[in-house]
Amino acid sequence: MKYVYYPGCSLKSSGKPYEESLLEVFKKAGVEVEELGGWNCCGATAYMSVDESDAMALAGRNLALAEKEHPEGRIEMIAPCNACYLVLMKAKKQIEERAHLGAAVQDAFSRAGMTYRGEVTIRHPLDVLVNDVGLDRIKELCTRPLKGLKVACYYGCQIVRPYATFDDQFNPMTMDNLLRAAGAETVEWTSMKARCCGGTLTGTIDSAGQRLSYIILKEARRLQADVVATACPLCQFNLECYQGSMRKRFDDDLEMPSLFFSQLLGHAMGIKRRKLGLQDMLVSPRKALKACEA
Amino acid sequence: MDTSNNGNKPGQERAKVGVYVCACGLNIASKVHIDEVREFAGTLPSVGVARDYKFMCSDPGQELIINDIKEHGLNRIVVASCSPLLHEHTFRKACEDAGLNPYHFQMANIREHVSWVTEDMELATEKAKSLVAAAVERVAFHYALEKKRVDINGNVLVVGGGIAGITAALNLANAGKQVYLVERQPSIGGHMAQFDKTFPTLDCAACILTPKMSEVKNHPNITMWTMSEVENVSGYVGNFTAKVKHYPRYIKEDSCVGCNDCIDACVFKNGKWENEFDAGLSLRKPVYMPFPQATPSTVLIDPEACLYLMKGKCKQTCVDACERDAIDFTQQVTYDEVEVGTVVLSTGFKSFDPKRMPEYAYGRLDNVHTSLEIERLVNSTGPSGGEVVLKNGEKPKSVGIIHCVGSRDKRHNPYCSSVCCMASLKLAHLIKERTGAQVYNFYIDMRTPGKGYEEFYDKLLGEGVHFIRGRVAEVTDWAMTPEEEGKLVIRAEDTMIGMARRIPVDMVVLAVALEPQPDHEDIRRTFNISCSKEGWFLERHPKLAPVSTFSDGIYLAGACQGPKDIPATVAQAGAAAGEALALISRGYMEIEPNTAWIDPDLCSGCKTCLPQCPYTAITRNEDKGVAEINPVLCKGCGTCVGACPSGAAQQHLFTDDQVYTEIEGILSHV
Amino acid sequence: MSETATAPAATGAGTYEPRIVAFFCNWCTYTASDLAGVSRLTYAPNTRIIRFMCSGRIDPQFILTALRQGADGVLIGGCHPGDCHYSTGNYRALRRFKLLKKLLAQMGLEPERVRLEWIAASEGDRLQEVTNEMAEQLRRLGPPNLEAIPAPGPGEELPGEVQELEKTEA
Amino acid sequence: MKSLEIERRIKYESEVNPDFGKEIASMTGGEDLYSCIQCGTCSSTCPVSIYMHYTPRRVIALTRAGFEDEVLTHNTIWLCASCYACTVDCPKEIRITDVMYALKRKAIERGAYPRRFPVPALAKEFYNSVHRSGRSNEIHTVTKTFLKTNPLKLFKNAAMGIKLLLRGRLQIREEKMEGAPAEVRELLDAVRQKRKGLEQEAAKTV
Amino acid sequence: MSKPKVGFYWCASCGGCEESVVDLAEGLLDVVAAVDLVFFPVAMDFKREDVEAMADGEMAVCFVNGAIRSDEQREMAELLRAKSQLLIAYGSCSHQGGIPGLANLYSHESLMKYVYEESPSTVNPEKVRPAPETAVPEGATVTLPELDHEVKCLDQVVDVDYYIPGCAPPVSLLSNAVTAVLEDKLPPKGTVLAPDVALCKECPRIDTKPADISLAELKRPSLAELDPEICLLTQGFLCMGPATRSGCGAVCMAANMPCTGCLGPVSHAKDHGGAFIGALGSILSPENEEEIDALLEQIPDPAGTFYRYGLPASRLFARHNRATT
Repeated sequence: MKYVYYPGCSLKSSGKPYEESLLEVFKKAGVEVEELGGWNCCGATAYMSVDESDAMALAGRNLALAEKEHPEGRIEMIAPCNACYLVLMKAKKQIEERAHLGAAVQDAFSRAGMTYRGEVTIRHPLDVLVNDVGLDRIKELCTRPLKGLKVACYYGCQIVRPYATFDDQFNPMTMDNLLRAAGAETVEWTSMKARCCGGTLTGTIDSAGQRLSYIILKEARRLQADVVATACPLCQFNLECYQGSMRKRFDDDLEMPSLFFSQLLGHAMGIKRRKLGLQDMLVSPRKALKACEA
Repeated sequence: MDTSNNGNKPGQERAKVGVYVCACGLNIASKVHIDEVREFAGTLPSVGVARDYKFMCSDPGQELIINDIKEHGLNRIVVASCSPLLHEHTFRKACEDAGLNPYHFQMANIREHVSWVTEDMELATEKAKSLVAAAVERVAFHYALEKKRVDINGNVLVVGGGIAGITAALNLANAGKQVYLVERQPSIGGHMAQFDKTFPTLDCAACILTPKMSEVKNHPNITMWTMSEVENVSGYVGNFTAKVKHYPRYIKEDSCVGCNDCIDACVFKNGKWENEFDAGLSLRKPVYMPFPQATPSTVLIDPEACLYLMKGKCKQTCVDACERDAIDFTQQVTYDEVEVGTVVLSTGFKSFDPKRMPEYAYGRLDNVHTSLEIERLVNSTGPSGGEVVLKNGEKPKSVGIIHCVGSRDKRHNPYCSSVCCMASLKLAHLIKERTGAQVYNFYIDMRTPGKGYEEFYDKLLGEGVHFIRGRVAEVTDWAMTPEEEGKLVIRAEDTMIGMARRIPVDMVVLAVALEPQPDHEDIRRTFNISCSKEGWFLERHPKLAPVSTFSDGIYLAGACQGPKDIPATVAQAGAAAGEALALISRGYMEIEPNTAWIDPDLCSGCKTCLPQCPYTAITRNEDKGVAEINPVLCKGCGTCVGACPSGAAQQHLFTDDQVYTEIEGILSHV
Repeated sequence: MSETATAPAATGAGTYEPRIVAFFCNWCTYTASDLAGVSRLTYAPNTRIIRFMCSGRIDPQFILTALRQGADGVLIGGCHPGDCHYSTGNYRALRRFKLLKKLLAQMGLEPERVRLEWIAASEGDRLQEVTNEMAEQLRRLGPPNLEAIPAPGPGEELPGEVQELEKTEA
Repeated sequence: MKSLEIERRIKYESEVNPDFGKEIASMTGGEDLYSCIQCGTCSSTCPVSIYMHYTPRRVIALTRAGFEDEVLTHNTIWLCASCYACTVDCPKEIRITDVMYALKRKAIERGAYPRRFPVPALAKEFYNSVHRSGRSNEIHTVTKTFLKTNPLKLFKNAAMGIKLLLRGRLQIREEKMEGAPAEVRELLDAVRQKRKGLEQEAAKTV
Repeated sequence: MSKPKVGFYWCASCGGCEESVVDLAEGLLDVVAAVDLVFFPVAMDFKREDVEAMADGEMAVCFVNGAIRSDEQREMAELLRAKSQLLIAYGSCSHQGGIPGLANLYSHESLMKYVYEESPSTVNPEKVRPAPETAVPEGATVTLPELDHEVKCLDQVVDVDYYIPGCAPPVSLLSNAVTAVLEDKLPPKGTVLAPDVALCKECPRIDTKPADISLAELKRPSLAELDPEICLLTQGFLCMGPATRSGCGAVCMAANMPCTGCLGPVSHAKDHGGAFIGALGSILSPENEEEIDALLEQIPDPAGTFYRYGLPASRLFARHNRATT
């Protein structure tokens, strides 16, 4: 299995542990990835509020780059960040559906020495691990199962909305199945799984944004989860980094490790902590993971 | 060259055509320049008279035609108005009244096909002209035809034994007709039998339905078949043959008196299988009585549950228990074939499965029920003896009723199911009455168009039932406040106030949509009728023929044609029975004489046409070496005509000449 | 203005408007077009509908004749497979149609010009869609250049002047 | 204690923009604007509607009614976190999130958004950052946004920032794409011009 | 009284039609005895001048075979039309365009290119092509008739009174026609002088054709075994019999070959190919599109199959007078 890897901006900074752990897991699982050369920002949600078509072209450039590197046949591109995942997919859709935009992109790109063939399929790591690698293989690879670890799987919005490409829109299960295969127990919290974490509001309008993250963490605690697992750098950032300010804001002693699902998976596969960026977390998962090793 | 050695057309008497352009009030006139079309028609060589009139279908309109035929000796008539499916017969009749053979008439559809579907008035007028030209050219090649009649067998087949089928069957039987009533379930009664009360009068459903059920059972003119389905239907209006399939009940219907001894004696001491009639809220044994008032009042054995029928091994305590040895494990599927002249379809509806909307947590969280389940709960003969209780046996202190579940929703059913508002109000009343709980109705729009319906709504407002105008986004168990802990939380915007709200309740009722029967496609094909996109059976005309179908002699009653409440269903059932009776008492039906025939001088006996006919109407006369068509068997599809390479096969009303001139007319004038 | 506008704006007289002769069966497609009317679904005014009892009555010679007499396109409408009021007429129509299309293709007639669609009695919107689409396609194609068919032989490129010559000749 | 000052609540027709609804309906996502039945599902499923001046449902009503100022100058559109819950829950399949985007663009285009309000500011900073370096850069974008809107927040989040820096989860140096960001800018300009051209042509032909 | 004057002429044809005249055998002698042959270039030495010398309508009847595809042929057709009371299109080519008519599938240029440059048997390195005018050393200029861009049937260039179909026309049709002329028992003008009923009528195999004929496969004579008894269409061979005029006595079937349609359609069919497609399409068995397409693979050349003798005369594909009908 060979894939083009589109990290997106966050995985190079706040989401570093995501990239580190994910690449390690991929290595174990035999998922060959090669980072897209010369990639640029996907445009994310912010860009679209300024100029939509620009945003689409911006994202589209990455797809064209991939096609330039692989002039033959279909291309599978892995985008681990939910926002990138959605924006790239949206761009693909709009370039193919909106006549004028499509024509403009074709025209401008070809003059820049690129062509847009629409041969790229955008994939999320969860999708790849569950559907391409397969749960049985994952099970085999998990030599250090997460026995007794109670995980609250948090998917975030944009991998299941608005397009339900590889998972159920109202009750996504891929991460649950993945971590169950890794030996963990997952909590039943359908209405939280894809409930908004606040996105960038946690920073801009923190009272509103952080409340949303807090609701999720609180529910996780109520269901006695040891750790929250995420699949998106922004979600993870919100659910972890703002816990300090949440404690003040809501006067609550809340302390809930929030990891990337790939870190837990990597741990179960017996990969060293350091390689998984576990030491770089603000809320240490040490205790939780210790418990399950015992 | 076309004229030189091809098609030499038969000599026609000089056609003198009268053309009548209908304004249809403004329906046509607002989009088509009527006068322009009339003037254009006047310029066509064969046209003797060209007029326009406000409403051609009105008496004065028809008089115009009749007088012109007499005064101007017109021998062909063209009316440009609405669809021939609507008024062709009207104008043919007018021709007849004027002593002209009705088939010397042709219609141009400039309403449904022009004025109603075209934006640009000039282009609409152009289109209307070319259609008129086509009709004028074509009608010249029309010739006199004999009307075709078929006799109507007086027996009627009624499919579906709900309140619709019951009503239709009784009306027909009381009029002295032999009725075959076919019901799939072990008992007739349908959904209505499951209800406790009916809105808005709150009279007991059983009290008004049960007598009708037994009347059906005992009526000398009704043959009632339960656990039966119509497997296929052949023939045509007046002369259908239906093959009815009977599933084994493993009980001799005539012997069983419904004493239920066998049930008590069954080796299973307690019920183990979901009771369909109680919407799965109660459990039954392999041998069971569907419900106390079941008609026929006969038990049955579920072959998927009965030890003996599955494994062939069982003590058969039921057999010993039955004094009338009515139990018969050897029963097999059997068939009956019946001859009927007309059919009433009353196959009803199926309710929406809310599992398709996971946001409402049905099947995931306890105490979330469908409206049908609640109907059983509030029903004194139901699983809880009429008590509305939670899973833990306690009475709910608060209940939320969610309207439009699966209705008015493009992702499921775009239409309004029309009965849910009133049904929800009824349940709200009954729940409040039985439990005193706070009841919240979450609705999008309150729809109470019916006699006494709005008054019923007023009554509930008075009873202190809460009404929140807002569609519910989610039913969840995550709590924001201590009060919400352990409750079902309903999230909705109170759109009247303009704020989001979270209402914690003990029980949620989902007012589920009405949907077509899952096998509506098979039924549709069996009876050769059409369906709407959603799957409701299609009436011949939404206003003028609401119970007829496009297949003569097949009528619709009740919810199989679209969501309906009981009053509307009963009314429609009566109408369907009436239509059938009207046809039967006339004794015959006139059908289009559009049969095909073969010119023996042109036929080479090549046999191409023989396999074309689905009705085996075509045979080959071996002595003459030519094909011949039996006009009685021919249904007039013209497929053999389309296949004949010699032009020897022709179809009345659709001869080659008529079609070619219609094509020419469409293209060569405008 | 929306980029994905499909319904061709009904342009006034003067501009080229293709003429489409439609052969519809009485039970499904003709009824669908009545439904479209009753539901006021406006569509391109280019189609002229001729009613048959069944698509099985439609003789390929009708289609050739319509084209010969100046139709820019022919649309055949029947019941969905399995739904024919006369059980199998629509299958006959389909096979004749396919056979004819193969011939027309060899003759170099654009495939868009002759089209068969299954449209059920309830599918008024489908009818609107199809007629709009076809009208738009034919508008783009322009009038059929019957002089150009039969098509040049397989795989050959005709020099422009020869084509000109062809036109003036015929 | 809320202030009890009174203000006129009536809207005169002369004050509404009758074309506003059509304008928005013609933008991507706006197609089904007019099929809204005001059921409120969007507002109840929306995780931030509780903070909004107008719930999403009301924004749609206001938009259709041509209440342009209300829609563009209030916080609703800027609070939308693009979680798409409304879009997938809407029984009429209205792409509400995209409608919000359309309204945001209109607001920026008209300069109608509240100046010191952080969300649009962030959007712009993000936009600039990407334009400058071809990639977004968290620390720069955030810092600039706060400086423009509410410098205090810088200190509030300083502690967290430092922790992240120490863990290498924040970069002081602006992350740049490999290759010249200028190329990207030119590419976007080219696309934009071509698109505008095509749109104008199309507009002419109808 | 003097014997009626009769002429025979050939345009674009193979000469088979003349053969068919000779096939009258001793019957020919009676004809010759009964008539006065005044123009018959194939058999006797007549020149164009002889015809030009005739008075208009001097010939009682003239039989013209062959299609019209050159200016020379058009001129002769017009000339003969003028000089004869009855002009009879004789044989498939003048009746419907015939085999030469298939040239209409190609452009003039591509035909020339193929014939004079590309055909395997051509050796023509200088790519010489027939020139309309050639200056010869003697100083004079020799002219050649120019090939039209289109092949036409006779009635597409001149008014025709009757048609005798066939490639070549069956002897019986000719002798019947001659008798009819001599005895003045002719049907209305424009009639095709052959039975107006399709070939199956006189085909000896018709009884072997099942009443429920339905073809699951199509075969080609060159690639498959032909049963000498069974109806050929039933066997899956494309026999045009059902759509083609009788009058030939089903000679091809007797030779175990399917009918290729040389007598053209019956008078109630508007288009030979269209009529046959209607019939053939109706008796194929597959119901889903893929299977149908697969089956039709067996018809690589529909035009050549359904219009082998009639392309110029066909309803849609006649190039002649396309605009009008």
